[in-house]
Amino acid sequence: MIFSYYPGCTLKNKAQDLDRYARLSAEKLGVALEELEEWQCCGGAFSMGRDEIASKLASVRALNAAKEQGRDLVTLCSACHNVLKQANDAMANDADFSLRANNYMQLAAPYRGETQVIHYLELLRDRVGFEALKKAVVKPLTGRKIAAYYGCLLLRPSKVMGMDNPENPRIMEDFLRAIGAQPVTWAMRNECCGGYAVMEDRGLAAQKSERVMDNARDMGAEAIVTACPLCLYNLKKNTLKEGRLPVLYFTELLAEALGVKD
Amino acid sequence: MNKFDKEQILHTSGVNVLKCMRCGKCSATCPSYDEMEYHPHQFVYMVEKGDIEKLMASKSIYKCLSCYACVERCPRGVEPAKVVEAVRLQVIRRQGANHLTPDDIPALLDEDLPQQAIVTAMRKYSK
Amino acid sequence: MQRIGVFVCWCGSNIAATVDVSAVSEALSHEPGVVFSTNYQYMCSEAGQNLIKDAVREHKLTGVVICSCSPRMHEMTFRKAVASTGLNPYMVEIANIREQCSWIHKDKAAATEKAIILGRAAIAKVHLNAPLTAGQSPVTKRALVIGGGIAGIQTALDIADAGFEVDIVEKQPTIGGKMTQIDKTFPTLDCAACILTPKMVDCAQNEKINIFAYSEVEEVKGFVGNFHVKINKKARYVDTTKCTGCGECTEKCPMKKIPNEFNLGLDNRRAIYIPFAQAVPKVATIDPDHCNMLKNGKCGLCAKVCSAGAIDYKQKDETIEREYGAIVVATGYNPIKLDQYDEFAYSQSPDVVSSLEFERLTNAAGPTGGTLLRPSDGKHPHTLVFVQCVGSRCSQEGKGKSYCSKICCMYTAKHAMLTREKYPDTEVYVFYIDVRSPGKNYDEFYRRAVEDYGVHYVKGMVGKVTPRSDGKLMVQASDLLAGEQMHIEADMVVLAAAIEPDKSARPLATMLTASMDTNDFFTEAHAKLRPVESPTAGIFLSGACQGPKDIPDTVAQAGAAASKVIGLLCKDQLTCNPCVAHADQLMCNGCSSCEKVCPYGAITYEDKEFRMPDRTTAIRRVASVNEAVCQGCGACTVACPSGAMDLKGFSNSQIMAEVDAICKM
Amino acid sequence: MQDVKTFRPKIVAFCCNWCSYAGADLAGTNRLNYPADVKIIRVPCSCRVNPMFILRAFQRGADGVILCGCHPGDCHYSTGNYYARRRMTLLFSMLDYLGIEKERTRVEWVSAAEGAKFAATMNEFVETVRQLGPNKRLEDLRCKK
Repeated sequence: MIFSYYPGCTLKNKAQDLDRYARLSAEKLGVALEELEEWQCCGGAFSMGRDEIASKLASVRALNAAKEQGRDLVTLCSACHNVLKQANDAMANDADFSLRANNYMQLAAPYRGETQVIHYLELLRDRVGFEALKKAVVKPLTGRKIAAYYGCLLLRPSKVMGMDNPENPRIMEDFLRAIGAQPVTWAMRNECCGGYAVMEDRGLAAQKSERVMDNARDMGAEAIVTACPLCLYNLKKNTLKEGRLPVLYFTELLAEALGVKD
Repeated sequence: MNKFDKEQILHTSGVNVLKCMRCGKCSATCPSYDEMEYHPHQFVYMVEKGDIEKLMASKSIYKCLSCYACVERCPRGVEPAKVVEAVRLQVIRRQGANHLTPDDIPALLDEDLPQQAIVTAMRKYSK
Repeated sequence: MQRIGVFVCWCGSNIAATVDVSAVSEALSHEPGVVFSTNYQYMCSEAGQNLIKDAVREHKLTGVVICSCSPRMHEMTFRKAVASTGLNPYMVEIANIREQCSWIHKDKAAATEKAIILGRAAIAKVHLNAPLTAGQSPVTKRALVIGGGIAGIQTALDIADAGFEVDIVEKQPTIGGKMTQIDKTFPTLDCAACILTPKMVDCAQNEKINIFAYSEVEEVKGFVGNFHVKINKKARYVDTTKCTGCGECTEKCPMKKIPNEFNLGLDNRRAIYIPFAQAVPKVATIDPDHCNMLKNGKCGLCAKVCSAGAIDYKQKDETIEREYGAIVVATGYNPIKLDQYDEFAYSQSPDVVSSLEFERLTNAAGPTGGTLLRPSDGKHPHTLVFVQCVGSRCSQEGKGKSYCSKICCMYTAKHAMLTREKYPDTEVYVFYIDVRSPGKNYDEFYRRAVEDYGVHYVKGMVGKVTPRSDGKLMVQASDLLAGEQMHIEADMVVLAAAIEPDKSARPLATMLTASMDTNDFFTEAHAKLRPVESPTAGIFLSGACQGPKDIPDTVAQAGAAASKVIGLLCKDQLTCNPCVAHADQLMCNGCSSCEKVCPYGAITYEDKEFRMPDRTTAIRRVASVNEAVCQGCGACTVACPSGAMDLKGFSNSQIMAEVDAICKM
Repeated sequence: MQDVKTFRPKIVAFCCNWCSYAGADLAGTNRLNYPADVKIIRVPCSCRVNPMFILRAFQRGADGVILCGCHPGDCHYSTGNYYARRRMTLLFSMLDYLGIEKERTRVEWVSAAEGAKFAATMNEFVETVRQLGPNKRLEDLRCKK
C-alpha cells in the first residue's frame, strides 16, 4: 500500500512526534507514505469565505500533486486534514470557486477534486483495518483508560469531512480498542479546545480547554489522545496544572503498541 | 442600512439567512457565547435585517473559534459560522484593519506554541 | 359529423386574468363541427351548468368541450350535468386551461394561444368520442383494516357497527398500538389504558370483527369492491385456541434477559411472553430468535408447565386468503432513531430518554411501577429538562424530518405538568422553538402547565448535554428572550423525538398502488375535500399513516374513513369505469401478447366462428376482455401487434387526433 | 435556420392520469412557470402510449416528445410504467438510429406530489430542445397545410 503524504508545517516543527510515530507505525504495518514534494502550508484554517481564492491555492496544489501521482493523499494533522478536505470539496462542488482557482493555477489539466483525501485514522480503519491492526499489536495497552479527543476539525462539517457520525463518533475509540486500550465515554470529545483564539484571547482558550480536560478526568480517563497539535498545546499548556492529564498524539500510543516506539 | 454590505456578506458566506427558524440552537451550542456581544443567531438575524455595522464594530467577530458546532447542529442548515466569518472578512479586508499583525506575534510565542496556531490566527485575524 | 358545443370558463379571474377567454371561445367557434361556443364566469356553478344543459338541448349538441380547470377537479360535475340532458356523459372532454395554462404562464398572448390549441385538441378528440356505458361489478361486503392501533380499532368498530364484517391485521402479537404505551392523554388527562382497553375488548368480542394479530399482509390483488388479499399469519408456536393467557409459561421461561419492546427496552421479558396484561388476543407468543427450544431443541419448559397443552413448537406460518370490498390503511407511526442527535448524549447516558420512554417510566404498568426514577441509578430526579423538536422541522439532509411532528408540544406540556403535579420538589424546564397548541382546549392546557404548575418554558434550544460521572447531566442551552446561555445541572433529559411513518408503510403502498409523499406518508385523494381516501379507489386512510396526528384527530379520521368504507360496502354493485379495453375480434389473431401484459388477468381467449371468404366458416381463437375486471390502463393496446386491441375513451385515433391538433400550429 | 433565441419548439407531453398529470396540476396550483410550448395529453397510464403516437408527433412537426409516468413501483396499475420504460428504450434507440437526437425524447417519472419536479423537468426539456432547433428529420411536409 503506497500513499501520498501531506505532513504540514507543524509536524515539521513543534509536532514532530505526531509525524515520527506515524511513519514508524506505517512502516511496521506495511504502508508506504511518500511525502509530497514541495508542499506548502495549508494555512491552518479553511477560509469560509466563498470569494477567498488565493488563500486556498496552496491546498489545491497539494491535492493536484497527489492526483498527478495517482495516489490517495494521507493527512495526519487535524487542521491540515480539515483544510485539504474542504478545499477538495470546493474544487469538486463549487463551480465558481473551481473555475477561478483553475484560472489562477493554469495546471496541465484542470483540477476538479479528483484526489481522495484520507486521514491517518481512516487509513487504519478502512485500508489497514482495525482487525489487522489488532493482530499487529505486540504490546497491547491493556487496562489503560484513554479519552479520545476529536476536537472540531476531524468531524465537522460532517457533510464534507464524512469521517464518522459527528455527534457520536467511534473511529478513535475503535482504534484504541484495537491497540488494547479502554476508551472512555465522554461528551466533550467533540467540543472545541479554544483553538487559535489562544493568540487573541488566552483566557477564552484556557476556559474551553479546561472544560474539555475536566470532563475527560471526571469520566475516569488517565490520558487524552488527539490528532491535532493545537489541541495538544491548549490542553497541555492552557489548563490548570492540578488535575491535568497527560495529552498524547494518538500515533505515539500506536507506535508503543506496535513496539516501534524508540 | 448599507445594502451593499448585506449583499457582500450574503455573497461571501453563501448563506441563505432566510432559512433560519429562530430556534437558537447555534447560540446554545456556541463555546464562545459568553465572550460575544452578538451571538450566532443574532449574526444571522441582523444580517437578514441589514443591521451590519453594529456587527462589524463588535469584538464578537474575533471570538468565533470556527469550531463548526453551529454549522453542524443547525436544524435548518443555515451555517451561522460562515456569516460570522463573512462579517469579519468584511472588516479586515479594509486597509489597515488587521486585528493581528506580524509585529504582535513575538510577544505571543512560547516554546511549545505550534506553527498551526500562528498561521491560523494570521489567516483569521488579518489580510 | 358531431355537433359540438364549446364552453370556456373564466374561473373568476383564475383563468380570465391570463387567458383572453372571449378570444378563445371566438377562435374555437370556427373549428369544424362546433355549432355553439361561449364563455362564462363559473362553468361549474349551477348557472354555468344550466348554461351547458340549455345549450345541449337548444343546439342539439352531440359533443361538449369545456375549457376549464383540471378534469381531475370537475370532469364528474360536467359529465353529470350533460347526462341530465340525455346526452351520454362520455361525450364530454375537458381542456385544462387553468392548472396547465393560466396558472403557469404570465404572458397573456402565449397563454391564450395555448388555450386555443388545448381547446382544439379536445374538439379533435370529441369528434371521435363514442357513447360509453359503464358496466357493473359486485362488491364484497367485508373490509380489511391494516394496523390495529387506535386508528385501526376505531375504524373497525365503526364499520362493524354498521353491520359489515371487518378483519384487522396487526403485525404485533396484540392490537392496541402506540396508545397502549402511553400513560395519560392530553388535554383531559384520561388514562390511555382506561379509554383504549375497553375498545380492544370490544374488538375481540364483536362477532363482525376478526383479529389477525401477529400477521402481515403479503399480497394484494384486485380492485375496489373486489380485493383479493393474502395474509401471512406468523407462527406463535402457541395454539391460540387452547392458550388461556394464564401467563404460567412466561414466569417459568429461563430466557430472562430479552429487552422488552413494550417498555422500549427499559426492562426485560422472557422468550415466551404476553406483551402486557390487557393484550388482545391475550395469548402467549414465543420469540423464535431467543427461544432455546426453537434454536437448538433444548429446553421445552413452557410446554411442560402449560396445563392447557397450548405450546406447539412445530407450528408453521399460515397463509390466509380473503376477499375484501375495501381496505383501510392504519399503519401508524414510530419515533425516529436518535443516533444522529448525540449532542443530547442519548447514547451516552441512560438518563437521556425519548418521550415515549418517559411515558413508560411514568406509567403504572411500566418498569418502575409508575414512580419516576432515573434509569441509571433508580434515584428520584429533581431537575428535568425537556427538549422539543428533536429531529422535527429539521431540513438537514439525512438527519431529521422537515415537517412538524405536531404532537410533541402537547405531550411535552403533559409530561411537564404531570411531573410537577406528582413531584412538587422538581424543577422542570421545557426548551421550545414555538409552542404549537391549536386544538380545542390545547392552549389552555399548555398555559396551565406554566401558570398553575410552574413549569419553566424557555424560548430556545439545547445545544449540548454533557453527562458527568456523578450522574448529573450538564445541559447547555440558549435562552433567547433573556439573551443568555443557560447551564443547567439536570438529572434527566427528555427528547421529543420526531415521528415518522412505520417502516412497513412503503412496501404496503407498493402492494396497494397507493401513492405516498416524499416522507412516506400516504397521500390523500384531495388535501381538503377527500382527506381519508387514497387516490386509489377502495383504499382508505386512517390515523398517522397519512400525517402526524394526535389521538382526537386520529379517532375523528378513523371514523371518517369508516363512514367512507360503509358508503362503499352499502352498494351492491359498483359502476365500473367504462374506459376499458376492447378487442376487435375480426382483427385479432389470438397471439396472446395482450394477455401477457394484463396486470389484472382481464383478458381471456375464446374460440369463435367467423365467416370466411367463399361462404366458408372458420373457428378462430380471439381475445375477449372482461370489462368488470379491466381497469383501463391500456398496456394491452400497445402490446397488440395487429391493432385489434383499443381502449375506449382513449382510443388510438382519439389520442392521435390530439397529437395532430397540438402539432398543427 | 431559425434563431435560437426566438425559436419556440413544439413539445408534446404524455402524462399518466394518476401521477404525472396530477403532478402537472400541482405545478399549476403552486404557480410554477414553464414554457407554454409544452402541451399535455392525458393518458390513463404511461403504458397506454403507443410508440406510434410519438412517431406521429414527430411526423406532424413536434420538436420534442416527453413521456411522464409514475415512479417505478408506484404505478397505479402496478406495472404499466415498466412496460412504458421498455418500449420507449427500444423506440428511442430506433429514433437515434434514424438521426433524431436522443435529447428530443425523454421518459421521466413524476409523482403527484412532485409539482416542482414537473415544472423543472419541463423547463429543462424545453431549453434542451430549443438549443437543438427545429426537428426536420421526420417531419412530413405533406401534413403541412
